[in-house]
Amino acid sequence: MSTNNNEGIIILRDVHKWYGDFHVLRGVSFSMHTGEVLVICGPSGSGKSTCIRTINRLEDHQKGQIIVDGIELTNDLRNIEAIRRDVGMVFQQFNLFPHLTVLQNVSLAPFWVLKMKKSKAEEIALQLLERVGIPDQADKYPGQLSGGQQQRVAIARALAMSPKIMLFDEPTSALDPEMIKEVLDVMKELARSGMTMIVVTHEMGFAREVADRIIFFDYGQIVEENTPEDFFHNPQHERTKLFLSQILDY
Amino acid sequence: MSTNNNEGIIILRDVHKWYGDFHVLRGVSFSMHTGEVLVICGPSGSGKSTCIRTINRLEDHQKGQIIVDGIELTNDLRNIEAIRRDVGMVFQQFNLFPHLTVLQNVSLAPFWVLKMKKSKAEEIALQLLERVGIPDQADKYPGQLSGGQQQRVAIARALAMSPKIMLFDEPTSALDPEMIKEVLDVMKELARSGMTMIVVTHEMGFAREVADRIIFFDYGQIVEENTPEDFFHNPQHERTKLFLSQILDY
Amino acid sequence: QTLQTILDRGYLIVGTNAVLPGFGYLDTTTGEYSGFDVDYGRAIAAAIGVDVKFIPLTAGERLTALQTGQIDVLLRNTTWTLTRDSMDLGLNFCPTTFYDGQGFIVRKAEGINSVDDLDGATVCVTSGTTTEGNLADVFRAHGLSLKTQVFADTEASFGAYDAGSCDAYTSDKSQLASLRTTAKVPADNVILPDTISKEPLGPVVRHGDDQWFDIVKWTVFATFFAEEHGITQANVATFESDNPSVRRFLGKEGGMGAKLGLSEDWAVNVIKAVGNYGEIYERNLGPNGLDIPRAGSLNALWTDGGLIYCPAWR
Amino acid sequence: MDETRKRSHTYGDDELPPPIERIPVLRWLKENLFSSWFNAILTVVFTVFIVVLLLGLGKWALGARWEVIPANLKLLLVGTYPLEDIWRIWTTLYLISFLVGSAGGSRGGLMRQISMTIAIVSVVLAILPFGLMTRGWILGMGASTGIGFLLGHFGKRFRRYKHIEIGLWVLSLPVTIMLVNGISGLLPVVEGRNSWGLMLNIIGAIVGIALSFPIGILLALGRRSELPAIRLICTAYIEIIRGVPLITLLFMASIMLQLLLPSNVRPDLLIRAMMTITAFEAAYMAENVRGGLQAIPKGQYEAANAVGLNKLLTTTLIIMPQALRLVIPAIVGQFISLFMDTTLFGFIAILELLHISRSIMGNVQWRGTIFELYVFIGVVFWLACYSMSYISRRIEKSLGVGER
Amino acid sequence: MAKKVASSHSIPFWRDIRVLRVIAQVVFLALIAAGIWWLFNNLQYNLQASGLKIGFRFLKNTAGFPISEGLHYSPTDVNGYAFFVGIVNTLKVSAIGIVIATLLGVIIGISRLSSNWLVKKIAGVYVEVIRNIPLLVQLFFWYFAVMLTALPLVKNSIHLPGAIYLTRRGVYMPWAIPTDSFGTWAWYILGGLIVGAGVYMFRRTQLKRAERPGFPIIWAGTVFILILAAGWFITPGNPLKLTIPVLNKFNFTGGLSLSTSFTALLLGLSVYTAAFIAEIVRAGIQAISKGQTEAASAVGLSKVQILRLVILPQALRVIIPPLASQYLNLTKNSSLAILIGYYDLMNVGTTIFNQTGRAVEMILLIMASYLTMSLLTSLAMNYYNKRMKLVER
Ligand SMILES: Nc1ncnc2c1ncn2[C@@H]1O[C@H](COP(=O)(O)OP(=O)(O)OP(=O)(O)O)[C@@H](O)[C@H]1O
Ligand SMILES: Nc1ncnc2c1ncn2[C@@H]1O[C@H](COP(=O)(O)OP(=O)(O)OP(=O)(O)O)[C@@H](O)[C@H]1O
Ligand SMILES: [Mg+2]
Ligand SMILES: [Mg+2]
Repeated sequence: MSTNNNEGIIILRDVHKWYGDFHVLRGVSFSMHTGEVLVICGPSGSGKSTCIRTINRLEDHQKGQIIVDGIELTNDLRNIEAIRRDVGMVFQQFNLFPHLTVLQNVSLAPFWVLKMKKSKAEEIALQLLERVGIPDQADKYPGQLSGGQQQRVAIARALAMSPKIMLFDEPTSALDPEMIKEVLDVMKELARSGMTMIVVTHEMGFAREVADRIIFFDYGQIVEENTPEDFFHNPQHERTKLFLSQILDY
Repeated sequence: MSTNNNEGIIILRDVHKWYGDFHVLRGVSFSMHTGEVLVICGPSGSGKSTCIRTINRLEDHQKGQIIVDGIELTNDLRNIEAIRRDVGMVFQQFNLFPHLTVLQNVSLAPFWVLKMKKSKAEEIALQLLERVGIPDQADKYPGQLSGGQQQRVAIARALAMSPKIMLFDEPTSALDPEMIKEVLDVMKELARSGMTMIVVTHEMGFAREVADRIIFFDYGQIVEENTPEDFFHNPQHERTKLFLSQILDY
Repeated sequence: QTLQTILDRGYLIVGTNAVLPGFGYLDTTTGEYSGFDVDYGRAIAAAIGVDVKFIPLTAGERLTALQTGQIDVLLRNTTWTLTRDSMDLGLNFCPTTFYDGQGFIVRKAEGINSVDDLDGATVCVTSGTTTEGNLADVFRAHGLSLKTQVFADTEASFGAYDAGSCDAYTSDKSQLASLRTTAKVPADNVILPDTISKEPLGPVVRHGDDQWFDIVKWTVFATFFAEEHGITQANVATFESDNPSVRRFLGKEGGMGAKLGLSEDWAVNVIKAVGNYGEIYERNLGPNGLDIPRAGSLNALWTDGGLIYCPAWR
Repeated sequence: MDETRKRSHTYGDDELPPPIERIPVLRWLKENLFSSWFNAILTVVFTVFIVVLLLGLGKWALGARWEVIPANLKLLLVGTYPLEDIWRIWTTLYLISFLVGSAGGSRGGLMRQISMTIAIVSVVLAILPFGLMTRGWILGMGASTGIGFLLGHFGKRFRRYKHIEIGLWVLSLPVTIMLVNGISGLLPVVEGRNSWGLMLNIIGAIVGIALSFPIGILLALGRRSELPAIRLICTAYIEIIRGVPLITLLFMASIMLQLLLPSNVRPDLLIRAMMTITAFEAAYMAENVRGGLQAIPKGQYEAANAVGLNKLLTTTLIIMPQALRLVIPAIVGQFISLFMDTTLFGFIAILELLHISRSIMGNVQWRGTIFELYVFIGVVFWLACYSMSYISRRIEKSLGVGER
Repeated sequence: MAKKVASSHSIPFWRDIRVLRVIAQVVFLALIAAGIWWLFNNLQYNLQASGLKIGFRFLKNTAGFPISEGLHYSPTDVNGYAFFVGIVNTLKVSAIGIVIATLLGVIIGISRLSSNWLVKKIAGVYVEVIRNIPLLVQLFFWYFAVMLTALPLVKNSIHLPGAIYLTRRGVYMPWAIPTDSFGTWAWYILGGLIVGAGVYMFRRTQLKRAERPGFPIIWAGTVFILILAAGWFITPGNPLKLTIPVLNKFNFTGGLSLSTSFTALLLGLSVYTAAFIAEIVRAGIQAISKGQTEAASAVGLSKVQILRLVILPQALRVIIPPLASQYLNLTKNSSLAILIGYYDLMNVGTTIFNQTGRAVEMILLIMASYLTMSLLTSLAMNYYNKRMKLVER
């Protein structure tokens, strides 16, 4: 059900996780190459978020192996720090720092974690804001931006650490319909530039267009792993078919 | 720009409303026949919610005329009570009563307002819960239900007063993708049964399928009023086109 | 070792009362302490030749302040009782400087002449003193019914009496005399003749430092001795006598200072600083002060029938 | 919003101003006082009540012996602080009004208003019939505010100015205390315990808040720690302290605290009282801060972690600034109650304002001025506390708490 | 690349999160323990140096001081009992204070939301004034200024209708005391309660069967009162005797007397706490989201119904926990009684300490008493919160 490629930039091998008695991840295995774009979808509560959050150890797993860029995720403090530097993450609720300006949001980590000079960090931040299309908002506070703009700042913030991998957890689901497009466009551009990306999303149009592979999750397991064409036009599992019918009906 | 039908079950004539100095509704006029399904869409903050909330006088208007089922909305307390009985409303955030069970939520108003016997009220409530597809959840509390289930309870609660008109204010925008369908299905069924409905929504699939007419709102005014076919395939205004392109791109 | 601590520190710390005119009183406008107890504090400081610092203490705090070494000597109208003097509390009482007794103050208009007339009366008391216990004892002994109101400080309890909330206020008689002067109309109040308890007041020190105990004890005796021999603040510098005791007292012979660990002229310094017992009494409790008659009371010299008596100075 | 307005003109109709009421006063009366018969009755009853109350108060106020206040003003405000040393208090006041003025000049906004208020109040006070010296001193305060203001106004161009300002603020507390208390050897020491009056309440409150603030933050973090041992101990401390009245702790400070310290450490009662109130307030402060921490969404921690910030950086750069901003009102409330709690110092024979006022009442000359003195004290506390909570509401607004 | 993968066995302990956590806790505990040990050591040394001993035997010694408030007590009772009397007095003033403060606070809190501008403003001023003046100042004001200065002496007391006398000695009012025949009448009370309960049940089932809303308590109450009245006529003699305060040589006797300290303390605590309760009530009502009111009015409920069926049941959940902590505050604040001469546990406790010199023991006892009250309250609150928690997924 999963590729067992040792050369992958991300490798998950039979990952299990429990919340108390509740078995959230029930043996997840997959691996990814550099530059690949993976879309994860599945019903609510199926463990999609949990799964990608184990990859930068916002959650720890209790069984199995996760190897990111050659480093295994264990309780070793240094490994965790190293991996967080390599992996950028964008959240559904943006989670921008509301007390800092946009520029400070983006330049914070390069300054404090990478110990860059302030001017250098800000220069990089400005470049990234340009890249996501909002260079003119640098001095505003997140609260003054629209949802779409906020999410683009969040992407810029994650990119500021020059990560090798980007994780997106339903980046558009808290947005007004009008703003979804502007964020997806940024992500599309990012994918084209060769970034390795895992995206949890229900935007099937985006998946179809950008994904190299789609994983369908249910009850903490990978039910189906497929190319976009096959996934949409020739799904293997009943569960997948049902899900697609619900999502795509209207 | 608006029909001026005196026979309508809902008639708005040049309705204006201010919040302090802010002019929210700037001359809204339209009317509806019994059994008609009207969809209102438009960008965020354009006054859609405010507009339908004036119809059961959750907000008062300061200029113009609103006539619902032959009764004009004024400050007369009795009129307001009569109209609230005729008009059911479903909110974006469900607004169920968290301290009451589902059955109590639905039977509360028939018991206290219509002075029905408790058993009668509960019988009706159970029928309605059946109609919205969740008869087995009657004794749970709202907090124990999924979003889609909660919204269906909210619909049942509004229906319990046997209203002539139902207002829906973005009923699906707080829901997970999978649950949207179950709520829309209930609404579709309701529309088919001949209920007069005003629905504020961004679900264009639903609008296309169910609406008799679509109104596009911007800056407190009706920009375009059209049949679904023309609205989607042949919009009149630039603003509408822009909006549609943003919504429908993926 | 207390003496050494004081000498190192450069000043003596005395715990005293700040709100009892005549005994220990802090003038809030000048910040100066005055009173009978305060003078004894100054006397002790003079004996060892250091400055003195006063710390105002509430009735509740005073014993622990001494026990924990926060003060060197307690001079706050503290009654000598067995419990307090015993191992239980770990204190030593120096010779009594003022023999007091508990009494009552009442309003003249009420027509009360003795304790027995107080049946059913409400009595105001300050807590943290021996007074509460004495009061209960005497009412029990006389078979009277009693109602009390207890306050944390004297101002409050006497104020409540003065406002008419109680029929009587009970405390040491010296204190009653002092408080009467602060009543709304002093003349409207009388102190009952009954004395219901023994209240010998004097300096208190900690157990376990006999040298310091001796110094304080003999400082008090020095003031007695001076009065017995007519030595006063004015004449002490030039006082001449052939009496060997007096010569020893003046430090002219005998090495009495060394025995206490003090300078030879320590007693002279005491008298220079505050005068003899009679002068101290006169200054604070005499007609210009609280006006507590001395003649015929226990506070008169033994030669006049009182209890003020100095042991042999040798 | 501007953008909104501009674009709205694209669609025909101009915006109309809201409709205007014909007779606003009558309408206001009807809506607010006589909207129903029940309301009408209430209005009448309460009007009568207020009128009677005000008349009674007015009558009493006219006949009261207010002279007790000016006659004892110095005693009430600074206790028995020696007259020849009173310049030290003025100096600290000048220092602080200078700092406020400077902040007003360099930052504007609320600080500007506060410095204006100080200047105006000092001019108004100087008109009152105080002694010539005092008037001079008071005017000097207005002047030092003004000087500070000008300096701030022109100084803000220099990049370092605001940093220096903050440094001075931080320094001002120890400087104030050293000036007021004295430094043995240099300035004669004036003991706080029996000679500071209202100043004691103020300094007690400021020291208490300044010390309990950092301790409270640590306790709050400890109580939220994921390490059970730390959490347990911090929780126990907080709950025990909050479970007993302050007065019992003061009682303990005055009687038992010495027993817990080495025999050569015998701090003065005032210091023990300050230690106690700090320990006490820290527990409450911790709960306030914890409230702020709880309000920070988990997403903020996650986002900070995800960009690679470690625990310390996450706390200091991301969480604390937001949490503290949220609890400004609670902290000011805390400060207010701390200030009010200093009146309990009187219980352990420390001569703070309330205690001093009671010795004035005990003075034969001022018999029967009990109402006047309590009204004065009440007004002093009320003015201080109310203006603090007013300022906190203003700060809250200017920081935009709850907006976003 | 696979070889680069570090296996979990080779983590050096100083980088292993799990080990670091344990170390941090151990170090912290060690520091705390050292601190406590240090304090304890000092205590022991100081006690020894000053010749003090710790022990609670003194509680069995005769108290020897009077208490004239609360339970029956005489100076020959032991210290332990005296302290108990103090605890009961604390509970008494707190309990009555809580009732008054709650009533006053709820009224003021609701007034702050009143549509009447004047009422709203007065309530607002009350809250702002009372909250910003120290409680101690208010207590002193009530006690020294109002009770001891403004009220007249016993001889010319203020006489309110119904034989209520206000004096500097306290408040005196008529009171009913049971007579010999009270025992018989007590049976009627019991009977009334039982019958009343029966009526309540009956009426409730009746209403339920009729499926109508209604108030069975009114029926039950009426029946109860009727039975009491009947019993009063039937039993020979009056079961309760009214005693009216009469002025004696020193004071009023008979009737119910509330001492000055008690009255002042009660007034001060209730007035002060009411201001805080008012804010809690207001915030509680305002905390219920506007959506709830809107949804309720959208289904046609009237204003009163919305309040009763939707707002109050939810608001109470928000209100009760902070309310409980106000009750606790009131209880803790009652310790200020010592400054105005009421015999609460703090006052009696310090008196015992002064009589016996047992500082450490008495402070511990006093603190333990207050702590017990707090802990019991928070236990009750936790239980309540658990029970009332809205059911969630
Ligand atoms: N901290 C937690 N403690 C206990 N259970 C949790 C916790 N976090 C998540 N869960 C449960 O784990 C399951 C998987 O959660 P997860 O957030 O990964 O789902 P998801 O697929 O991302 O769903 P969604 O589409 O709603 O975001 C859910 O059933 C959720 O209730
Ligand atoms: N109580 C209020 N006071 C002041 N302004 C308000 C209030 N309620 C709404 N508004 C403003 O009125 C405008 C219209 O609001 P409304 O909720 O009707 O918009 P909407 O079209 O429903 O938007 P959305 O799609 O976000 O729900 C918005 O700009 C909003 O900020
Ligand atoms: Mg998720
Ligand atoms: Mg809306």
